Amino acid sequence: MAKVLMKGNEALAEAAIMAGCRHFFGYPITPQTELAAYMAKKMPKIGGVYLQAESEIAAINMVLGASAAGKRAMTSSSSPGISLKSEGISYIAGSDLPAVIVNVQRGGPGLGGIQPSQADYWQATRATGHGDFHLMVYAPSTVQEMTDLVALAFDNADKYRMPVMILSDGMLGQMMEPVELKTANATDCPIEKPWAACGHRNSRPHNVINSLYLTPQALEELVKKRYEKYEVIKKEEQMADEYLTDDADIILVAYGASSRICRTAVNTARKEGIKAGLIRPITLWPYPAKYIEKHIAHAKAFLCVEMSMGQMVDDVRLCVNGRKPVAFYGRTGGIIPAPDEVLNEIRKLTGGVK
Amino acid sequence: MAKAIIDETKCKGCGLCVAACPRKILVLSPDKINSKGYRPAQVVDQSKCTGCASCAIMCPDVAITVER
Amino acid sequence: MKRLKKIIIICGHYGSGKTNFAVNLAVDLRKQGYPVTLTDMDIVNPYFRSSDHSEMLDSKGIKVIAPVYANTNLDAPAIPAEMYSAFDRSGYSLFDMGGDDAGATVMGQFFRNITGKEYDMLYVINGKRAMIENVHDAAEMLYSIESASRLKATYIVNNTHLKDYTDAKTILESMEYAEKVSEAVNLPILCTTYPVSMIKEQEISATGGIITQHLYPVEVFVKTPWEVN
Amino acid sequence: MAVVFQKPQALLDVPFTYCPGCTHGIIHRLVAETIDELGIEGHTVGVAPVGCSVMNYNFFACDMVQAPHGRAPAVATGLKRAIPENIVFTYQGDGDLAAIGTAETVHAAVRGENITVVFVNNAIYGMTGGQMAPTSLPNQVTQTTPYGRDTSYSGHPIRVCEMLATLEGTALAQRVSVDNVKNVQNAKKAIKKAFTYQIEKRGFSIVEVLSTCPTNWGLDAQESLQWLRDNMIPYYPLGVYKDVGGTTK
Amino acid sequence: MSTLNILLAGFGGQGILFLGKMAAYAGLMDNRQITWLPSYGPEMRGGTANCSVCISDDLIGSPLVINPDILVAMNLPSLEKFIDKVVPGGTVLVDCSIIDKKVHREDINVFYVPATRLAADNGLPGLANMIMLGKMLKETKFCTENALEEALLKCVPPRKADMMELNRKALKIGSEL
Repeated sequence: MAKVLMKGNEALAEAAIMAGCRHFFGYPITPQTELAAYMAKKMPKIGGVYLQAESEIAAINMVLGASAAGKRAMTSSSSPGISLKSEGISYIAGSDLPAVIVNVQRGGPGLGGIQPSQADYWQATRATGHGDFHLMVYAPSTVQEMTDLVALAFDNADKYRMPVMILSDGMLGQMMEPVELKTANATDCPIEKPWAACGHRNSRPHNVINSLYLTPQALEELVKKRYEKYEVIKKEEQMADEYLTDDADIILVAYGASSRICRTAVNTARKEGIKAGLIRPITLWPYPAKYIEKHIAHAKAFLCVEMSMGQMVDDVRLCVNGRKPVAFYGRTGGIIPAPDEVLNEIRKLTGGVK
Repeated sequence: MAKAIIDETKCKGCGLCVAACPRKILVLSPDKINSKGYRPAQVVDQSKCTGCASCAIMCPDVAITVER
Repeated sequence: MKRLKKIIIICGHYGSGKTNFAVNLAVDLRKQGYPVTLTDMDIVNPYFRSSDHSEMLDSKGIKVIAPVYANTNLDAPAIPAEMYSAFDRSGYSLFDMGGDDAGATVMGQFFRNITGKEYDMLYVINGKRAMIENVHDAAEMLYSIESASRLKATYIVNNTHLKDYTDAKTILESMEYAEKVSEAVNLPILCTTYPVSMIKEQEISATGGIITQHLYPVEVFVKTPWEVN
Repeated sequence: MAVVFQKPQALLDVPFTYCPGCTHGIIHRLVAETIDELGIEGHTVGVAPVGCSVMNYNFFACDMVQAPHGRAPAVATGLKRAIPENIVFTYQGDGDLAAIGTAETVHAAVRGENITVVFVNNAIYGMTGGQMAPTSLPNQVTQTTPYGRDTSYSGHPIRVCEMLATLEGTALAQRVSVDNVKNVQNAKKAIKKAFTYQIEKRGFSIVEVLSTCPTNWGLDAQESLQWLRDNMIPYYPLGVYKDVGGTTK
Repeated sequence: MSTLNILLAGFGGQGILFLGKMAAYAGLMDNRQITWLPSYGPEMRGGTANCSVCISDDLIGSPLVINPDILVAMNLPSLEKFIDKVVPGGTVLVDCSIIDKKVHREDINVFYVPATRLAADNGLPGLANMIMLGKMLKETKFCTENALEEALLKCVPPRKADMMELNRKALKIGSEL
């Protein structure tokens, strides 16, 4: 298919439709609103459902309902809205329901601002709601990847029966790039869902979707079973992209928009004769530890760059586990770090600048 | 002849049926104690039962079946 | 200690030690050879309740009746119909009411089951428990419990303690507090308890004070998980 | 002799875990009888709330989804939009529907969401042990209004049916009670009408059922019904507050 | 030069984002890598608006243009904000019907285009942006002429087909200056 120019938010929406999503429940918030607007325009034409909920809380629970009925369902929001959705996300995880949730991150805390940010990393990977559970988290860095990862997110949500998040940011949501939309023939229920609460038609016992378990023992057993599944995911689903890492002395680690900045900085550093490279995590949970592990022996130092005060750097340090220095550089509040600033940090690590 | 049949295992002895019966033929058992140690409702004079099902309509535990 | 009626209702401010006292009394009465039933009426507190000790009580031959969802993950306060049976059982029937008037309200629905029957209602107090350390507050609490449960207390149980910090002095000094409460609400004191694993009776006399109340040794059953053994 | 009254098929053969005399059981039965009579069990999905009836998914024989506190109308919206050929109902208490879930309730009605809401109002929080509900009466003593609900301080009770009747999307808003045989029979008719309206795609239907809480009211089962009659019905008059009318069945 | 970084800046309502979209599409039609990134204040209209466009033969790293090769400035605050960021040897287009200030840098090529006035004089209200684009094509050859025509077809929606000729006219005015 020919390439077309699309905004990240539009690309996410179109990709979801192509992945078979016919149920989208949203609530406007900058900078993700185009996604909802795109769905509102497109869904009625293809027999799908776009519904503007009365709040983010209602939207995520509508997703819970549609997913419980066995359909591919999605919602999207930006940082403050994700905080509101966290209750529903916990219930979805606790009920073993698939769902795709998009966070087009903006600056925080509180109302913060509408400029791009990556300050919801902890929220996405550590505690998107109460209780012991994980989401799979994908971090696209190009508009093309926004589309590719949405399809994967729906597939894995169904496969593992769990919520999956696309953790994007305002820059990726708002920017345009050429996109090749891969034709897909997915339906809104591509796999058998014998567990779905869609009316038993007098042909099976009633299905119950719930997250309440009467005894602590039963609850512990179920949570442990879920964690066994998480172990499989950790083994099977780690994804990262590497750029000039094979001979690198300084390895940058960055995801999403900041990885784009880092790529430019790496190129400039190479021109200066500094052997810099970049690991770009695509899955944030499971964290792509094996990609970092490969390079611990030869790298002299790691530099984690984020649009936050330093959140993913925790995971980099857990992987490196003290074997090599791990430095951090970040801007926050909606400010995107400039390639020059990152280059400066690279120079500092190589001893080029005192 | 009508009949109200009370399932003693489901009856919780709340007495709502006793109050609802227009013929006043239900009581919480004065002498019988069920397996869980409390007094279930019972029909004292089945012959007076009209099968109106008032008892069953007010029973919160669906413990009463009525035949007519 | 005075002989009590066959129906014994134990009430008090939550955290005063009602449950621990109820469990001790149940074990004690059972040791004396009576059939004993202990009904956990506490639908208010999810933790530290008499039905937590069901296994131990069971092994001693004490019948325990608990709310439907006691010791589960659900906090729905469902009362099982079996609770009606507690008013009809042979031997002693103890009711561990939930704390405060909230716990006492649950008893309200059993009003008809208890009318015409003789009972003792023991008001458990703890002079070291915040919110009832003041005599006036302790009296107020009893009145609200009595009106919610539609029953009248018959004795005071002085269960003053400070958990691990309880010593002979705590016990001795509490007697004055108990007497003041007794005077305020016009009820006799049944006993003053002391934790037998921590304090010997002689230690209390050795403080030099005058023991004016019947001393009742209690085991500490209600424990946090890290206090076990 | 013929059986004239028995347990409906849409109730599983599981004993209710409610307190003796709690009228949840009557209301469950009315919903189940309705499902039986309309022959819709196989394509009905119920949504359970958070509250004493949280476990009603164990009692109803149709498919069930348990919702977060207050979110049942949103969950039901998602279900209904996903499987519109099915009948979707929520079963909610006063805290769930009229406090934490007010927005979800009002907006489901605003949208004319084609779902049925069974709203059980007993003027108190049962599950957490007798605290003030949005529908607690003026001067009612609860755990969190120990001196009686002072409306100048804690606000006034919500009359849900009256409020929802003002909305275009509401097809049926009716308040009923289960305090005596006649009222139970009326309640049944209202619930059946609400489900029928959904089948006829008329929009949002709600039946508010005045109910009891012997345990937290501190009254026995019969006293509780009397308390309902003496205190709740005067404040929450029974009746039809909105009915688009002309049902074909 | 493998990557061309373009920064377009002005008030909201001047068609800055559309100008960027045209430039980006033109790059796409030439089969090159491109990115388009808007930046605006919380207010949707009337505030400052700017837009980063990158056109490259390789994968584009940062889509955010900090040091532009080409700057199009359509109001004074934009010119003052970005003029020192332009790379040496870069090109700056100034709408001199709105900005009466001169640029003092010697190491860059500056073109003063009275785009807003020309648009008004030629009955092309709101198309000063296209006049600037025509001039930008002439001075930088950032894309092929054919690509720009194709971009126009992509960017002007069919329901506004009557706008097509007006846009072409504005581009022509710019490219002939």
